[in-house]
Amino acid sequence: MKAQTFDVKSVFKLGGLGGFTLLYLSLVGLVSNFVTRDVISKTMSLSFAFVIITTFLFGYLTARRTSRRNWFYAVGGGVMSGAIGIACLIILVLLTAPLNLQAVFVNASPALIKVLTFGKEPFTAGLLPLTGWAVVSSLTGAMVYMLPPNIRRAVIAGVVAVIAIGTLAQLLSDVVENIFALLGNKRASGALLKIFFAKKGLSVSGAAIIFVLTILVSAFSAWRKQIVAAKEQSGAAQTQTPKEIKIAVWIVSLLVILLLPNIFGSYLSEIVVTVAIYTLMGFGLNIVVGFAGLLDLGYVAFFAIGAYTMALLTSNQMGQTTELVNTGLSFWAALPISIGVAVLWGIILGVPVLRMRGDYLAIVTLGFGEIIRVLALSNFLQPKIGGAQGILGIAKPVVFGYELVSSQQLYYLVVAAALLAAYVSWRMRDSRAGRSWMAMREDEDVAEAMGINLIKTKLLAFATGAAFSGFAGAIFAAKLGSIYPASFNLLVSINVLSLIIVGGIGSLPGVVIGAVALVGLPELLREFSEFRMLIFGALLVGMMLFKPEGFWPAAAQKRELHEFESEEVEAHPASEAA
Amino acid sequence: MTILSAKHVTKRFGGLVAVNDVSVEIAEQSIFSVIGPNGAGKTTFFNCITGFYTPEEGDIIFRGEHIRGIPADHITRQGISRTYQNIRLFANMTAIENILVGQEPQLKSHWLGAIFNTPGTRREEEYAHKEARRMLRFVSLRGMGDHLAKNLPYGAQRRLEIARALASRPKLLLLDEPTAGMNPNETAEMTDFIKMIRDELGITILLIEHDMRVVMGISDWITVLDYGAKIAEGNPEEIRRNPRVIEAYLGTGAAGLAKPA
Amino acid sequence: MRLNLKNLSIVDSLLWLIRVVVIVLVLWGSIAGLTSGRVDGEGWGQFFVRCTTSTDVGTIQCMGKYSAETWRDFFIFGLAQGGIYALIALGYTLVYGVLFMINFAHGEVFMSGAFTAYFVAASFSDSGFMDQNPVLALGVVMLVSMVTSTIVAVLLERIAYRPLRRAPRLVPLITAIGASYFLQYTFRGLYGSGKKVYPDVAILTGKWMVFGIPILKTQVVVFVAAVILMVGLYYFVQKTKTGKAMRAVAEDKDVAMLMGIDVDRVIVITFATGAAMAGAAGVLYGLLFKQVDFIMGFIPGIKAFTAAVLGGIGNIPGAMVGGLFLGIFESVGPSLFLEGLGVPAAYQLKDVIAFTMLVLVLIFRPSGIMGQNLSDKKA
Amino acid sequence: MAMLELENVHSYYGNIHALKGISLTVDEGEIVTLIGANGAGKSSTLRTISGILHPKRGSVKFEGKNLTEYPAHQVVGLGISQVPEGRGVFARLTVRENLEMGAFVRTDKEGINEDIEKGFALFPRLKERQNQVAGTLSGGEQQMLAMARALMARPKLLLLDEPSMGLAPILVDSIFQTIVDINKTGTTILLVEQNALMALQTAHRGYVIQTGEIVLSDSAVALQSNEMVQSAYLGH
Repeated sequence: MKAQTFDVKSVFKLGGLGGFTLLYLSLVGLVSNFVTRDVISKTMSLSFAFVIITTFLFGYLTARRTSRRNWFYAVGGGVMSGAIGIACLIILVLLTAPLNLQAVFVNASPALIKVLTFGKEPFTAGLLPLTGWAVVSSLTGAMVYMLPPNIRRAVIAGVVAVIAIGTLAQLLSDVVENIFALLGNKRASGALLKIFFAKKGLSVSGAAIIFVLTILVSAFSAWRKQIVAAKEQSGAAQTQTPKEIKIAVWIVSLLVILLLPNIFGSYLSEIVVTVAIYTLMGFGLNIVVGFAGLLDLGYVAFFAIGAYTMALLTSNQMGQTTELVNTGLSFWAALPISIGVAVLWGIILGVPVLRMRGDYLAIVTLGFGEIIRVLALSNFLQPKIGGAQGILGIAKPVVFGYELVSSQQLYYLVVAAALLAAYVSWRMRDSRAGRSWMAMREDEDVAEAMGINLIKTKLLAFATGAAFSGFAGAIFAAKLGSIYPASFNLLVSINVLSLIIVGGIGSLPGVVIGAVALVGLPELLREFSEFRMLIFGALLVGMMLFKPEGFWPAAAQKRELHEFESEEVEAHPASEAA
Repeated sequence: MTILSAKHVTKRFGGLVAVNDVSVEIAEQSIFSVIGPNGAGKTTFFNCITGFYTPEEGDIIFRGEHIRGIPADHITRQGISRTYQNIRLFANMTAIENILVGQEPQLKSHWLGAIFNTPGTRREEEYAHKEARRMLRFVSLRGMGDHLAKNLPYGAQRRLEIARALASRPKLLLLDEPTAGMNPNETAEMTDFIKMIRDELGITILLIEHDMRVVMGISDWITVLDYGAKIAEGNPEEIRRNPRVIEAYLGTGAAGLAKPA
Repeated sequence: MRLNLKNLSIVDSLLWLIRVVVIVLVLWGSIAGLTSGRVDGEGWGQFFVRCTTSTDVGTIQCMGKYSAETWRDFFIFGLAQGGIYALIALGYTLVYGVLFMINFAHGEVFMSGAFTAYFVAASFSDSGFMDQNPVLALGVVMLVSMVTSTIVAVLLERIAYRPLRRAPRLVPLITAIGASYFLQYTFRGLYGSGKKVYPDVAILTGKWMVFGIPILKTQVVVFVAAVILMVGLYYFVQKTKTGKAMRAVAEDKDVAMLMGIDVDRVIVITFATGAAMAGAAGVLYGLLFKQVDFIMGFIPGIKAFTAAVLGGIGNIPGAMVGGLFLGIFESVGPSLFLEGLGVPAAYQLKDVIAFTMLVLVLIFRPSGIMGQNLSDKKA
Repeated sequence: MAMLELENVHSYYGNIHALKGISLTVDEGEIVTLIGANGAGKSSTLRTISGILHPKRGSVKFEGKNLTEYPAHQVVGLGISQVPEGRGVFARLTVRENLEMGAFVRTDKEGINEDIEKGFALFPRLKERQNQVAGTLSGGEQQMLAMARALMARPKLLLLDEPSMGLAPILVDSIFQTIVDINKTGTTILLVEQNALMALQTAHRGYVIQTGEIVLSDSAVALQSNEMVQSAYLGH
């Protein structure tokens, strides 16, 4: 055991790490680029929030490491950690005067200095409030750590809620407005919005209300959990959710799904459609990677093939940009062909890689994806598929004489497709084919020794995956009305793979969650577009380090499904040999 | 009646001859053991029979059919299944799912049937699940069906692996060191269990085993491999007395070795 | 060996078919390309005699639409670019050899060095130091690049890979992909998204006569530097104690530990060595191609990986040979057989050649040109 | 005081409880053998001593030092070498390089060269093949190399994991003879074996291990005549 003294070394280490993080955030541009983006109107910009959150976090971590639940140490650690962290940043600011840092670091700009010094001149004076804020927030972080666990969790939830809602304020206020509009009560919405939202970001009152509400809700749910846990311990039978409630939940979800475009408005619907297209692809790749364990990094190829087939078959401008002629097919006639062609290519590309495993398979499929993209872009195929100019004038789907043009209309088509894919995935997973995939994923040699035909099983996975991807591609082409090779780069493959992993590999709800998290959120945070990939990369690494099983792991779901059988175990205690 | 005969089977890896001109005749419903020191080629010989490797030379005939060079899954469908020296269950699948995979050669339903949930598929699935539970009971794993295979205790994993192999309704079962890592009691139970498989299900058993008590206790016939070649065969009594076997495998004792001071 | 038709499955037949088609396409394309210089009405015999006996190779159009000099230049450029691929490939091969993991972010390690060193090179160039003392200046630039790459790689190993050493193989691969994007966009954030142009070095402009052949000085320097580094690395791995420990760790980590080798340290050294090579390659890339930006690591990274696979991943001389081979193939290939096949703007497809080679090698000879089959060993 | 002392050691591989409270001692100058069935925990015991496996409970003391506090790569420096199961020679390194790796923790170049020569004297076959890669050696030669390599660290205690595994009987005799010779030069030996007969004839004392527990310990002579050992491990 270490001596019960104040661990100065750790404080310096964490303070230094905090400083490094602050420098990183500043130099990479996250601090200087969101000055005008208010989380809480006129009180806290997102730029400043980055600084505060970082010092808060490192204050918290310092306390966790060094306080030993001693308030005195916690205060000391928090203050020191914050001071050390902010010192790094101050050095950066001071260095900008004699050195032209901006020549190398583009973000060591006057804008950054302005944020950090609150626009005060000379900036040495401006650094005082910065230091003050940093130390206070670091200290707060340390104090929060000292709170009892339940309260601590509630407070952190409150902070997270305020920042999250504040960041998405504009969109959320639109949604609220739409909901009230649906209910036909505009005036109420106006009043409500005024309490919570200012012109930019949350209003101060809104922030306070949200903070308090979140704390209350969080505390309540913790309290309920305790009661449930106590009940379980006392041996009470688990309360089954009544059937009526289940039905009600189904009806409400159905209604929400149907009304979503109206609630969300056109901008959010656009995002939902994109998310749904990725979900559709995700279900496909989930079969290939999640079920069958075949790591495919060239999945975008089938998306491209589906899209190009749809484009070639339905474009009304074929004769003009390419040598091919108009076929004049409708979306619905071209759809099965697009899927079929994708499936065909799934098999064609699948055959040569049948003997390949793991990393090698990943790289070969990546190679396939890139080959297809470069070919699509080349002059070589330009006379056929338009080269870099792509293909324009792709037909829109027509339903009962209505042309689905806007995202709010296409929404239904995409969601239906995604639901279909989910259904097929679900049915196949729990069937003989699904078990063969999983066996193959676990141990290919043994699977074969059990009588599974690896060739058929693998090709079925590739083909199903390609079908969903081709489906998604066809819809994508119809949605945009024009396609370009640039839309089919490696990033799409990586995105889809990442979303199924972040959601929980092999898990069907995981695909949806992953798509919302990795496709939806970045779309929502348009201002972040410059930093989207940065956050994406960091998220992937963090996810693999801390939660490699994903947000909704497949195993947990399995346990739920088999609840009944677990009871049997308890009824007949293990009869294996002692 | 011979169920499987291997004739002059030879398998090489580069310069190494792992199995060298081995011939065996396995009688139906017998327990046939292969013994020999580590690296003698016993497991490679198993892999040749199950189609994981294709031997360069020789022939393997199972119930009148030539099976040399046929893909492993086809061989399983013809009625040979196996377990592994270092248990190779599908670790992240449940016990029941492991057995269901083992039933593969018995199942006929098509994936389209699964998607449309046809009555035929449903019936087959129901039957398969029932059979799998029956098999679990047979290997005394009743109630363990929903545990992930990797979470089962060692002995249970061994038995589950046998259950998975039995699920394909084999005529010939290959067991690769089924008692490895077991204490004498567990070993005795396993020995009885192997006998029971043969007696109750009428399945021929081909066994690799190091534990001489198991081998001598239950084998009808024993083949001894050393450096890939067959050096002896016979019934347990003959093997026990065979000088070559004593020299190569059972041990001659340390004649001439000085005791340390 | 007798061919047993019964055993030849559909898959095998298809694979054979692909092989044959590729070989036919390449041969046909090459022949068509090389003989396209035949004048109308000229007989094959005449053509052959004219081309083989003529001494004035520069003017007579024998080999397609290019002169022999052009072919030679293609070849030499291929060597220089291949040297860079080979240097980067060493990093993949070293790490794969030791950890059996594809360090997908290695291309970004390369980029980080090249991108950072640009600022040093630019300031040297602006201050005139580069022209006064070019050797020293370039040495410093290279050192900065190598150190930056090394730091990035060591951090990467420590933060992203080490905790995952016992995780299923998919996990570190995904981590590497994430790290790859993270690094790209970190450097974009730090240095901006624009392309930076490496300064010209006065002593490296123009050509040298090497064995009577005029070659661009940069190409000579790039190639020679690459060869020196590779030989140095080979010596390091073969002869030094640390190098031997690396090979020991590559074979068996537990046994290496029993020998008293600090496996973690050796793995860090492995990453650092590979990164230093990539950093050096970064500066050479700057000299050869002039432009650097945050996204520059991706394509050379994949190409270098191809080179590593081509030579047999895990095999150091293999990586060198694979790099040079790929560099030459990519430089000569489009004009040689793609144009012969009548593909317009064939140079656009040079990446397709590289990727096709990667795919074909992995499908047909995953052990690479000179490696033994690692996947067999692991099975 | 015993040179090596394990007390109530519990080790795990993931969820598998490999060692369930192993206690044993090895005194200086002894040959002690640990016999037991495949998977009984013999190798796990050695791996725990050399630090590759970290015990969850219990103590491992070597010359009074607590081995569990040292990372695996520092254990060699304390004077413990292991010949791993399956020999574990570095197949792609030459014989000489393998020996150099054995002396990794040492820095005295001359001493190392001297010891390499000593190793060659012990196993003349290795000298002939010193520049060959180890993968091309026969099983017996690899075993010799593994033993010579382990001696390169000048260990006080040598751990041998199944040195006779998979070897031709004639080689087994000579390997065990070498073990005795090594012991006579003053190296203490802990020998793990499946070939119980040979092991007990070579060792001074023995322990019998079953499913992670020591079930019997006695002098080697007494164990040879023990009924349970005879029936379970000697095949009488």
